[in-house]
Amino acid sequence: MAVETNQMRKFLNDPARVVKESLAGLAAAHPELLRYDAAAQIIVRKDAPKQGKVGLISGGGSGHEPLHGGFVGLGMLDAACPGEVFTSPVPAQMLAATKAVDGGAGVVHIVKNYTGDVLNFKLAAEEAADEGVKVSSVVIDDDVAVQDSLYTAGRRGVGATVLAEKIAGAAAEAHADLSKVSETVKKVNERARSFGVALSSCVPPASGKPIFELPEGQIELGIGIHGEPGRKRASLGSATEVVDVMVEAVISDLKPKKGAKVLAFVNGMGGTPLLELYLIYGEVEKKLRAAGVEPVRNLVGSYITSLEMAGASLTVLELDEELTGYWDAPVHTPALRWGI
Amino acid sequence: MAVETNQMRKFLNDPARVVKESLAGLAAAHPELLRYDAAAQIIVRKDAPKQGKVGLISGGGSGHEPLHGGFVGLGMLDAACPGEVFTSPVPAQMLAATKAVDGGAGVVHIVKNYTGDVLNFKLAAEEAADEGVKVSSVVIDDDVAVQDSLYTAGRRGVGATVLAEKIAGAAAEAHADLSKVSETVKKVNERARSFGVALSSCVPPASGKPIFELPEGQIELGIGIHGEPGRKRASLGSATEVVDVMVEAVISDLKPKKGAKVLAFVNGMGGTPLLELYLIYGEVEKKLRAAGVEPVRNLVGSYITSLEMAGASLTVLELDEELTGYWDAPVHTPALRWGI
Amino acid sequence: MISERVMDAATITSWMREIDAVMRAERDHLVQLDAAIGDGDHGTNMVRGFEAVVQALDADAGAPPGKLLVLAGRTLVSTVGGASGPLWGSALRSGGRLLGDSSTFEGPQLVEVLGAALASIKDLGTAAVGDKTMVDALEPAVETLRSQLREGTPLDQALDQAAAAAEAGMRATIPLQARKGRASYLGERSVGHQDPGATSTALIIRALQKAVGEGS
Amino acid sequence: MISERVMDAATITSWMREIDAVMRAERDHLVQLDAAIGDGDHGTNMVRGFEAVVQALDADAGAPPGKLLVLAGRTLVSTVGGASGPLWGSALRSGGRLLGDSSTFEGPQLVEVLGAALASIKDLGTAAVGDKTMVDALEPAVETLRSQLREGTPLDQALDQAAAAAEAGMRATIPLQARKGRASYLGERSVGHQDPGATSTALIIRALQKAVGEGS
Ligand SMILES: Nc1ncnc2c1ncn2[C@@H]1O[C@H](COP(=O)(O)OP(=O)(O)O)[C@@H](O)[C@H]1O
Ligand SMILES: Nc1ncnc2c1ncn2[C@@H]1O[C@H](COP(=O)(O)OP(=O)(O)O)[C@@H](O)[C@H]1O
Ligand SMILES: [Mg+2]
Ligand SMILES: [Mg+2]
Ligand SMILES: [Mg+2]
Ligand SMILES: [Mg+2]
Repeated sequence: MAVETNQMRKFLNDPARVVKESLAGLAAAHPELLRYDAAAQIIVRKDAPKQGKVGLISGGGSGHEPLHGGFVGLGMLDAACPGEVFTSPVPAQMLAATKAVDGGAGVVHIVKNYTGDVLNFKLAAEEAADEGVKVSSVVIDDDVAVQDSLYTAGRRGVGATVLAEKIAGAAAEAHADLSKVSETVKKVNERARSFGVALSSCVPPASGKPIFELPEGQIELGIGIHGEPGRKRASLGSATEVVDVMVEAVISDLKPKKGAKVLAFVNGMGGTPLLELYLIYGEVEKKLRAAGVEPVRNLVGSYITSLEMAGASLTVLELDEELTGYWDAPVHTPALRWGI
Repeated sequence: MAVETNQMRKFLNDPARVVKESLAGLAAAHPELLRYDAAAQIIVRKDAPKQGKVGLISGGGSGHEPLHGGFVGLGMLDAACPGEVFTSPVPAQMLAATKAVDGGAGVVHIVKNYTGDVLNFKLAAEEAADEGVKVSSVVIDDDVAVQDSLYTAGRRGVGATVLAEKIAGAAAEAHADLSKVSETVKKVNERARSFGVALSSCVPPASGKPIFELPEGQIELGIGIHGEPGRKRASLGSATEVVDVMVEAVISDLKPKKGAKVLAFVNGMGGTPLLELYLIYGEVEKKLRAAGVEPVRNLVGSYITSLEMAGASLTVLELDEELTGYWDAPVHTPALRWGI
Repeated sequence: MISERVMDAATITSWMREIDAVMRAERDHLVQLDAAIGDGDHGTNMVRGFEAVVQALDADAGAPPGKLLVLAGRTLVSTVGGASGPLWGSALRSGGRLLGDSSTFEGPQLVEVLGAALASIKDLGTAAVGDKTMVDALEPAVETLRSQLREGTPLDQALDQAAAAAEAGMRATIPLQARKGRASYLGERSVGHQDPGATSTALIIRALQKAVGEGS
Repeated sequence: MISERVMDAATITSWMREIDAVMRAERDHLVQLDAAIGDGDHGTNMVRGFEAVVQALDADAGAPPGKLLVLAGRTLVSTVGGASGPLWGSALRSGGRLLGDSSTFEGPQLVEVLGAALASIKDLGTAAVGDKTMVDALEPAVETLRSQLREGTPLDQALDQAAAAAEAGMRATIPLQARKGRASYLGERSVGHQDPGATSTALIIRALQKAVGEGS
């Protein structure tokens, strides 16, 4: 094989091109669903813009796959703006995506609450407005690990982003108007909370080095989705103990009403196999019932990741009839598909 | 957290119970599709046995999730027999599964070609016959990395297993008879070839140690799905070079006819993120076209894994109208779903 | 005369107990050997199997030796999985069937029992000596025991030599390239490693010598 | 008198070139700082941005300094992403707008340019001194330059002191707990680390001093 060898445990050609090459592969695999606009570096739903339908776009750094590109398609996103790995995309991408999906009914921007994402989407929304496109931006901030206070940039947007994209996507597909679709994103964000833990760091292709060193037998509690360390480090206990921490953190903050029906989303960070994710789900399900809520819907798998980080996050969404109906509505994207 | 800490980067309670706890979680997450018979340690389709329908079961060591339990459901498997991690299940499990899914039309056993799986399924088939159940066993051996000769146990069963379970599952759902369903499994096996590579080893929960040490910058070529080293080790080149090796190995052995329509399955071994799998698919797609075949269907993701091993495999299936029709038929399982 | 040492159910029970003890002791070593050319589970597989065998026999005390062997074999088949489970499981089953209901047996029958075990392993696994499997340890053990007893060597000495032959066969697997089982997938890379199944087989024969020795 | 040093488009171009050079040189250091309390991309972000700025300016030679600054800002916004892109991008854009079409400018206007840059960063990012951000380096630099020039210090000496003030502000971020940006997610764990954005900001001011010095 090559003389000049790749020192990462990764399949890459040029670290500077990994995002572009991956997007090209995504489009090659799903031509029936989406296209890749390489010039603008955006993934666009094949049949966009749909006249009269509210456009739904999101975006953020890459390295969280399938988020966001893998959620472009029927009943979910109309376009995704992927930045470099763990780096917010730029306003030009968001503006191009906004124009590509505007069917005259306006466009909703789903923005994860990171300073970079927020600032870049803000500049993009201003430019879009200058160009006469109605844009409504909603910030997702569901991570209970971060106190929302004057002393932080506010809570991070994590797992609830996936749920908001699915649910608001269903609303948009049902021809809800601009304010209804953005209200739906807000509603999901208000009724969802998340908490994540890591058992390893991950290696961004650009640096080729782990973002931090986590010795075996240790766990990072309260991580985000950028391979960053968490709020604190502890010694790793049993899965039951870890799930106790996750459920307690989420439920004590969400404060669902007794007997509430919830959606439980057990998400893998990329390097934790399904064998363990289902083991975790089994524990989560028991503990949620013990906490007096009823998991009537669930999602188990690696949907919002930090490259190959070993870890998991729990998101709990308090459902109502409307949200349940939108969740169950047909979706057809590379990463989520049902009802069609 | 716990005083006595877990030295693996894994979410576990007791390594001896990881499989059972994971299966319980799978069943808790998908009660509409399947049930877990803890006594027999098998996963059974919820509505089994279906009178008049051929039963389709498979099984093997655990650690390959979603295979096989994640493929139990409508249009795919009727039951799965999960052994301990990387250890074949025992005949008692296979016998229980066979009886649980026999709707009077007989049962097909899909057996990956590993000595342990083959011998245990053989004993189970004998016992089932003694009990009057018609059983037809088909062995999958699609791995081109192993020469099939007097000097080996024959080719391993890898990626083609997933395709055979989907395609034969559709045939069984369409009420094909016992010989037709087992012929369909054979047909997939004959028309499919696979080749896998690894960029890391993996850590079985029982031993807590990596099966082998692979330094960064090295690649194992011709691996199976049990975290074992491959046929040879080389220095890791670019993704393009690795894909060249995979496509060449598969195509030169499959020898598809010019212009053949194929299904290209890019599978992750568990620890390789989707970002890279799609990058690989982009390369595979170009090279297959260059090799004169047309990828008209594809599957990209981690479907037959080695715990958290970093690596990927390529499976190419030469399609015809019948196989394409069965592939496109509705499927509803935890890991594969479309058309419903 | 020692060579007329009479064996019974207790011999089988203590043989299985000896195996259980030595498999626990050698578990990690067997795992390492299997990790090198297999999938790293042979030690756990054997421990899981023989733990279950010992439990099963305790539950079924008082049965004749043949029945105990059949029970041990069935237990291995239903608890081990992997390649070694059906192979050793069928081996003990056919060995046991051969003893029927007789409550005691002597050296010559022991040879037949081990011969039947070897035959069923070769029949099921289609391996021959030189393929780098458990057969490389078991076949020389059986032949040595048979010839030694024919020459009138006392049973425990004959068993000692059979165990030594198994250990020699085990070591002889090191330079071989595997032709059966997972190790065969490695091609030349299997050369230079001792076969885990041959290793556990040598332990099983040594355990037999101990069990028979104790009883006399 | 040196303090009447007149600057022009060439000053802006060489400033951007100096920044490009120093960001490449400090890239890994900035990555390490960001890896400790952020996400490890600040070095790559700044390099990607200022490489693009230098290319853009080469393409647009001959434009007045204000236009070049606006172009540099737009280029940062459209290439960097992350938090630093919009922040430094808007900063240079508003600094540039302030110069309008005039082909030259002097010390007092330079102060206004940097003041406008600081103002737009604070406006967009809502950070104040002490929040452990680039503001901790930029604000003291601007104030020092303003006061020094008011006291009649020659421009290049004043810039030298401004850069020193930025470096002091950069070091002063070490003991702080971050209140803005990713580092704030770490809570107390952000204490003891130097802020990457404050570090690149100090490099940017030092580069300005170099660029102005060269020209004189
Ligand atoms: N066809 C065969 N015939 C005889 N023995 C075999 C055969 N295949 C494998 N073995 C033995 O089985 C051993 C491996 O057993 P084990 O690790 O428990 O099962 P698995 O290979 O399924 O993980 C090998 O070391 C070898 O001695
Ligand atoms: N709200 C803010 N106001 C001013 N500067 C900020 C703010 N948030 C972050 N920064 C600066 O940005 C730097 C990080 O930039 P960079 O790593 O390029 O972006 P990102 O954090 O999106 O990865 C921080 O070190 C800090 O100095
Ligand atoms: Mg970033
Ligand atoms: Mg095994
Ligand atoms: Mg083994
Ligand atoms: Mg950063």
